[in-house]
Amino acid sequence: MEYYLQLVINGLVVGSIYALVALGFVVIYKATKVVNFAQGELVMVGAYACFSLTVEMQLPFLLSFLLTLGFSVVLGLAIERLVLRPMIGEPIISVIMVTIGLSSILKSLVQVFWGTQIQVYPQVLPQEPYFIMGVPVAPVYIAAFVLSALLFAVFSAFFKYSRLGVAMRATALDQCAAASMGIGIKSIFALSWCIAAVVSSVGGVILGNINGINSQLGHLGLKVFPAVILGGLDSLLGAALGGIVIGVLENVCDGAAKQFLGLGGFKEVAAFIVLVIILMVKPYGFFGTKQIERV
Amino acid sequence: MTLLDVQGVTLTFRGIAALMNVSFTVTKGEICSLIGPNGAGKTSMLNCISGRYTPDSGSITLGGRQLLGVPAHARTRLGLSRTFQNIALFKGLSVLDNMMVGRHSRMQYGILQSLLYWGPARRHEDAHRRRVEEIIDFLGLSPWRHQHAGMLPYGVQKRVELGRALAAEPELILLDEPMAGMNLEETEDMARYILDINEEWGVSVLLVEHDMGVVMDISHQVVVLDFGQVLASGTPEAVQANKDVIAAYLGSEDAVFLGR
Amino acid sequence: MDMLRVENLEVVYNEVVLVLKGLSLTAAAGKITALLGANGAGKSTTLKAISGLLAGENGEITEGAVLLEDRPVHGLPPDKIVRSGIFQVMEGRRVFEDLTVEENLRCGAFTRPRAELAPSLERVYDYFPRLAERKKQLAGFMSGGEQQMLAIGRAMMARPKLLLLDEPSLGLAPLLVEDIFTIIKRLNADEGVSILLVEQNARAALNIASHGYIMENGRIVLEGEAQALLQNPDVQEFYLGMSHGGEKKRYKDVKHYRRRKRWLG
Amino acid sequence: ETIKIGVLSDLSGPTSSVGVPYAKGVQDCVRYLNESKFLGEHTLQPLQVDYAYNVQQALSAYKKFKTEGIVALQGWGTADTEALTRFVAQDKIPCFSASYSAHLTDPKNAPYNFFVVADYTSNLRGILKFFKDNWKEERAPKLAFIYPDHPYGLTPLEGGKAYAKELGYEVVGDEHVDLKAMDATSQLLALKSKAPDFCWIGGTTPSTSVVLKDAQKLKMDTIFFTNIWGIDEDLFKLAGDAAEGAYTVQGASTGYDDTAGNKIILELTGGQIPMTHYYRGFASTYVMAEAIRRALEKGTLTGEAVKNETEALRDFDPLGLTPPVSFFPDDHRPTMTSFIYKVEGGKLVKVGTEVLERKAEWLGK
Amino acid sequence: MQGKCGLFFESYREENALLVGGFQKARFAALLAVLCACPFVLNSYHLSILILINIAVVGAVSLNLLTGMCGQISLGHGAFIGVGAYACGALTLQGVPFLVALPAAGCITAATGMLFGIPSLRLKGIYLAIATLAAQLILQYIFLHWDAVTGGSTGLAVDPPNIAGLTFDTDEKMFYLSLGVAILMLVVATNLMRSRHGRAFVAIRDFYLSAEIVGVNLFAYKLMAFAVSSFMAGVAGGLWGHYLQFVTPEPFGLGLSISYLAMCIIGGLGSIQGAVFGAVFLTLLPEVLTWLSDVGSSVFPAASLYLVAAKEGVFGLVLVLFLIFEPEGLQRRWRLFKAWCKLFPFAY
Ligand SMILES: Nc1ncnc2c1ncn2[C@@H]1O[C@H](COP(=O)(O)OP(=O)(O)OP(=O)(O)O)[C@@H](O)[C@H]1O
Ligand SMILES: Nc1ncnc2c1ncn2[C@@H]1O[C@H](COP(=O)(O)OP(=O)(O)OP(=O)(O)O)[C@@H](O)[C@H]1O
Ligand SMILES: [Mg+2]
Ligand SMILES: [Mg+2]
Repeated sequence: MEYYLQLVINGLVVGSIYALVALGFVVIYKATKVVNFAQGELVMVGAYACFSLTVEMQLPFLLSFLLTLGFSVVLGLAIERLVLRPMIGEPIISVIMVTIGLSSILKSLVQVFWGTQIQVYPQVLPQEPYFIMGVPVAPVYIAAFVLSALLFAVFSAFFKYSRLGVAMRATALDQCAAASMGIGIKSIFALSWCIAAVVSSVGGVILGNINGINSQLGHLGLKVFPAVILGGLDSLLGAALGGIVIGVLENVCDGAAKQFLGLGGFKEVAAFIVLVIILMVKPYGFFGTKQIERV
Repeated sequence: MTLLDVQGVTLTFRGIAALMNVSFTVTKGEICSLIGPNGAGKTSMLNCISGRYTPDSGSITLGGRQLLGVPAHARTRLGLSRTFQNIALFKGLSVLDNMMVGRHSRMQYGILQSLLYWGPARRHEDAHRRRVEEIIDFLGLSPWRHQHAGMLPYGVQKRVELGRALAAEPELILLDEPMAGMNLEETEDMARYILDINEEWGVSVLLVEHDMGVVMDISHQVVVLDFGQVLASGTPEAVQANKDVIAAYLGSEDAVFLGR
Repeated sequence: MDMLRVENLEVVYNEVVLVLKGLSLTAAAGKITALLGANGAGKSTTLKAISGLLAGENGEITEGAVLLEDRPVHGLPPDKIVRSGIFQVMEGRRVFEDLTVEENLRCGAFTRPRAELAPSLERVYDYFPRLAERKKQLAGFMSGGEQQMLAIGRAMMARPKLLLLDEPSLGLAPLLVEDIFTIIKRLNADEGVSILLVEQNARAALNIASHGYIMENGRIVLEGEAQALLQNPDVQEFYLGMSHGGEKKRYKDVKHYRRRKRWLG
Repeated sequence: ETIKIGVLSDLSGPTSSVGVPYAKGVQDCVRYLNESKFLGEHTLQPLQVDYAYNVQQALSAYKKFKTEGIVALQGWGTADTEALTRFVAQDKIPCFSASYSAHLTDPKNAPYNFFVVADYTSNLRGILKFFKDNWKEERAPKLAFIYPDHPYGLTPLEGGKAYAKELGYEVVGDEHVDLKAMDATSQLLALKSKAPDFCWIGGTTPSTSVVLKDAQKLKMDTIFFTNIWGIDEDLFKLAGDAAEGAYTVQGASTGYDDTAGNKIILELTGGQIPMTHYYRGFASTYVMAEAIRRALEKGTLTGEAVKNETEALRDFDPLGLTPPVSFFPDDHRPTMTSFIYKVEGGKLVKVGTEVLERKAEWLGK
Repeated sequence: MQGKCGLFFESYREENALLVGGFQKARFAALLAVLCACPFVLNSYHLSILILINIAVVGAVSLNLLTGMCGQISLGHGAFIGVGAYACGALTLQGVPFLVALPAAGCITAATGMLFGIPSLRLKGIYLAIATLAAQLILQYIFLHWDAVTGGSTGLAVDPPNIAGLTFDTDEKMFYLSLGVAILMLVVATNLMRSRHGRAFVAIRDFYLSAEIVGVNLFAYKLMAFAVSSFMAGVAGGLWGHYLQFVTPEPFGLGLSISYLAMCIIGGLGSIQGAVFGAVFLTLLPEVLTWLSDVGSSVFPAASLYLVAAKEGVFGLVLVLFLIFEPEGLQRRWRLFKAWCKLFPFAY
């Protein structure tokens, strides 16, 4: 039992990273209805940008972190303007594919600029772990947990109460009608990509602190899907909880599959199996808005 | 003779009743209109009949056969077809193919024959194509036969939808606001088609429509729904004079005239 | 004075389909102007051209001008046009289904200063008490009539000088049609908003309008005082459904082959 | 006269972080051989294709090489090597690759496949033997395995476990850590309770780093050891002092060893010590070149001749870069020798050489 | 009745024929003749690319049936192809003749596809896409762990196809075999599209609510789409496995699924011809890129690593550019080109 408890704690910790990345994903989806398959690559580019600034240019970490956020804003703007804007109103599969194409481009840009070698971050956070119920938890993970909780709170308030946030949701529901309200759709789209890029690069910097970075980091994006689908694509709360739940599920299923079925390596698959089962029961995830389908 | 018999149908959405104990009948060969304020549950009623929604209680029979429990797609074969309030055509198919899909349940050949396109598949396709061409001629859709349905003018799309419903050769056709958004001329055409379908083809019609001019002119029977309940029913003249109906729906007696 | 002047407008969809073919019209300040026409004549297109919403549908103004109080507004992005005082209520209501009623209304006030929000909301709730009752409800679950009220209420939040209404009576029950037209009239009378009204329901529209246009095939084919149009025999036959004697025509008597309109687009 | 050889590399795909230095080793070796007139008046012309670890691209690259008339192929990973096994056999083109799966050493399965260092399983056996030989305590040493759920991590497992039992190890645990894992705490927690003395990590450097760091956090006193791809210079950067004391078994020598080959290499790279993987790329090419040289001497340069010459190599020493290699027509195990390294002071230090018996029953297993 | 380009039809049947008019028939015959002549003029590198194209055509057409026609996005197609490869390989290893094993592999894949198609009962759009992504990962897991059948991490070594004593062990022979299969699958797919099942697929894609009302059993037809599509994917996989003579888990990853989706998009969603174009284009693209980066590296040796790294980016860029500038894919370009040819001397 204690073993499972430890698995759960560990899952919580890893899940908070998923949650962080998932938040960026949901922000884009909520505002633009774009399913972003390049989320992992956004994380990667953010991580590399910060790496360049701290390691290659030797800037102090805080400064380079802020510059990274600035860089992400530019990146988000560029992606929106060049790639996503022309896709407004295209069917979902086209949007999926365009973000897949985007992920290839970003990956290859990273390889061109930074090569394929593993790169190592300077350690900004202390290494000495805290012990929670006997499970050592590195400070990075605690940072990730706190950050995702913070970002979750900020965005929830933003979408619920701010005029811009409501306008973003309106835009996602009906672009044309939103335009007729005087909402500048283009700036809304750009804004959402900026936010997502910024959140992702925060995730990237945290990841870099965990185990270095390489050009395959974008794979993390795959983890985000079970998380966001579980929570419901357009729900921030869903993303935050979904990420954490997936983190826990992976660990627990892996442990259980090993213990009872003798199956190894179940971690990767476990999340997805659970996901399919949950989707069959709740097709829009736990907190996703059910589409109003009236004929 | 009763064709459609709706008895005590109740439908709720998360506790809110959209239909409450609704009963009415449609006699074979007649045009029956279902009217009522917005949100009264007219479309929901059609959805119950066509199988989109399942009522919480009640019974719906068509020609004596119980419909509830029959899945939506199988009801076509029992002689039911319908059009939608908002156009619901297959945008990627041509007008012709839209109608061929309309005959889907009348064609019976298996997937293997489909893949090889031999024997029965070929024969069926030819035979049904002939039938569909007749409907295209009837609705005057020939010029658009090979065009994608999504590109057509609104009025034509509404006609294609009618054609698709007709292609199934139903006994009872459900029409949900076929005249909405049409100008007078097109409304007149549509009314003419409905009358022809009813008189010449012998198809019974259950019509939902807000254009009182049409409703009062062409229907044999009118059923008024309000807040999910039957408020009144009877001949157009009787309904038109009913005080409750005027208060809840028509507003003034010249609504019929104002309807357009 | 003219609130809006549209001069020789040409609009092309998808770079090929010419929909408006040199359309001109004016809307007087503080008045209701009605624009009638057959399906696909280009009424909605005209409104979208004025409010700048064509771009979203791959349409483009290729010629002509749109002047609001003599200042050209064509070619501006939609948000600029809204800020300059034109607001369109689109065909089919287009409320934001997953937003609550109040959130919908707040979207309408997107271009207005924050301080105005509370009084504007109050004013809308005053016009539409039913909306006040349902502030917190999701718009998607409201009935057609309520959604139409919401759409008009949303427009009021933006305090436009010129309101473009596209088929506000579409799909509404007769009683509600009456309500909506009464409200439109009141809006015009009390608030002094100029209104350009597109309608299929010609009788109702001409009854509240002071001036009317009839368009076919992307051009204006007939215009005049609303009362004069109501008396025009062609309008009576083709838009009001009256036979020559001024009697209402019966649908049952419609022939398979009828006299076609003689206005040629 | 130029002799064409095909070079399949992963320069941009998922294994590129090690694929790039390996490919560099291959290319530098060719350069060295040509400059030093190793083949007399003949020169080697490498045709290199980056196949990004995609089988289909490896296949068409191979077909292209074939039409250009290569006599031998320098392959790379598991995916391409296995996909091409049948083709190279049919076309009689010997393939030297860096996929050290034992089943490729059995000529019955893969008559034209070669590599120049001990296979994964032999290496694992070697280091197990090494630890056992140095085991001082009375009780049986406890052993655990950590590996990714990936062909590369799974292949040596069966043979290794069997041999461990034979040596008298007590196998106490089995855990999976993904190649892309960020965290291995849960797996290590499970292992910690079993207190293994030794733990094999069957992943690549990033996952080794994760395991070592988490083990340090958990204050485990297990000795971790990895196979060829598990520890390289990247690990010192990634894991820092958590890497100290870990062992690895390498087939080839590393840049810290004093060998004839290393001097040449340092000259080629201008004094910079390349990654360990570079050395195997270099050695693999060197052995292949030797076979080509011998075939040329006999006057027939065909793929088949190169293969036969490779099978005729006996205790051939590729400049000390790997243990001497011998191939036989019925046994493609190049050597039974493994070099054991330990991480000390941020460097790989050679602590032993383990030579196993060339047992027939181990062939291909 | 009059069709396009001045053809007159005397019966509905003629209008529905596969090849309309003498010109089209002649053109098709010419194309076939050219293809059949290929092994006599091309070297084995070029032939192997053609074989890969043939296999890709089968795979792409099958995915286009499911995703393009029926609107069910699948991110698991790569794994379905893998199921075919393993099934066919395992069957022939058991001594089942290739000619039986290939369709049998198709059927096994069809069953697998239907199993993983079950979520489509309730899921749509992106939710379904993610569910099929789950299928992809689960199947990959099975490939690696069901040692008894798949050979686990070692994989399966299979023999070249053998039909009635004839062994297809050279690129030339394999080319004819794959071409034959590809043409057969194209004909079958085209047939499907002009029959009631194909129309029902499109109806489901365009408006599933009204498709149901019109009498299409949504669930049955979605499953049928999964089955037909997976069957063809299985055939493609069987061919691929037997061509490579070695089946391992690696090739059947998410990357393969994505590249098949890309084929459908680039060629033109929902069009059989488009799938063919997409398969040709995306199989050739890496070859062309490799060639270009070779040429580039020989001109600027210093840039060679960058050129190599840029290859994947070019794939992404091509995808993005197509989606932005030609969302209907190559198939539309081809139509425009044909129209232009017809008018050629008088264009504009
Ligand atoms: N899927 C649904 N979920 C929740 N409520 C629904 C749903 N469908 C209909 N309703 C509710 O049921 C009631 C009846 O709606 P219905 O669409 O049947 O009205 P109607 O009579 O067709 O109105 P209209 O004339 O405006 O079309 C409404 O209050 C509506 O909000
Ligand atoms: N996005 C578009 N792309 C191409 N053609 C369009 C587009 N929108 C409208 N059209 C065409 O432009 C013409 C005019 O359309 P419009 O919507 O302006 O007509 P309308 O007068 O408002 O008709 P309705 O009474 O049906 O609302 C129609 O023929 C229509 O098919
Ligand atoms: Mg309705
Ligand atoms: Mg309109």
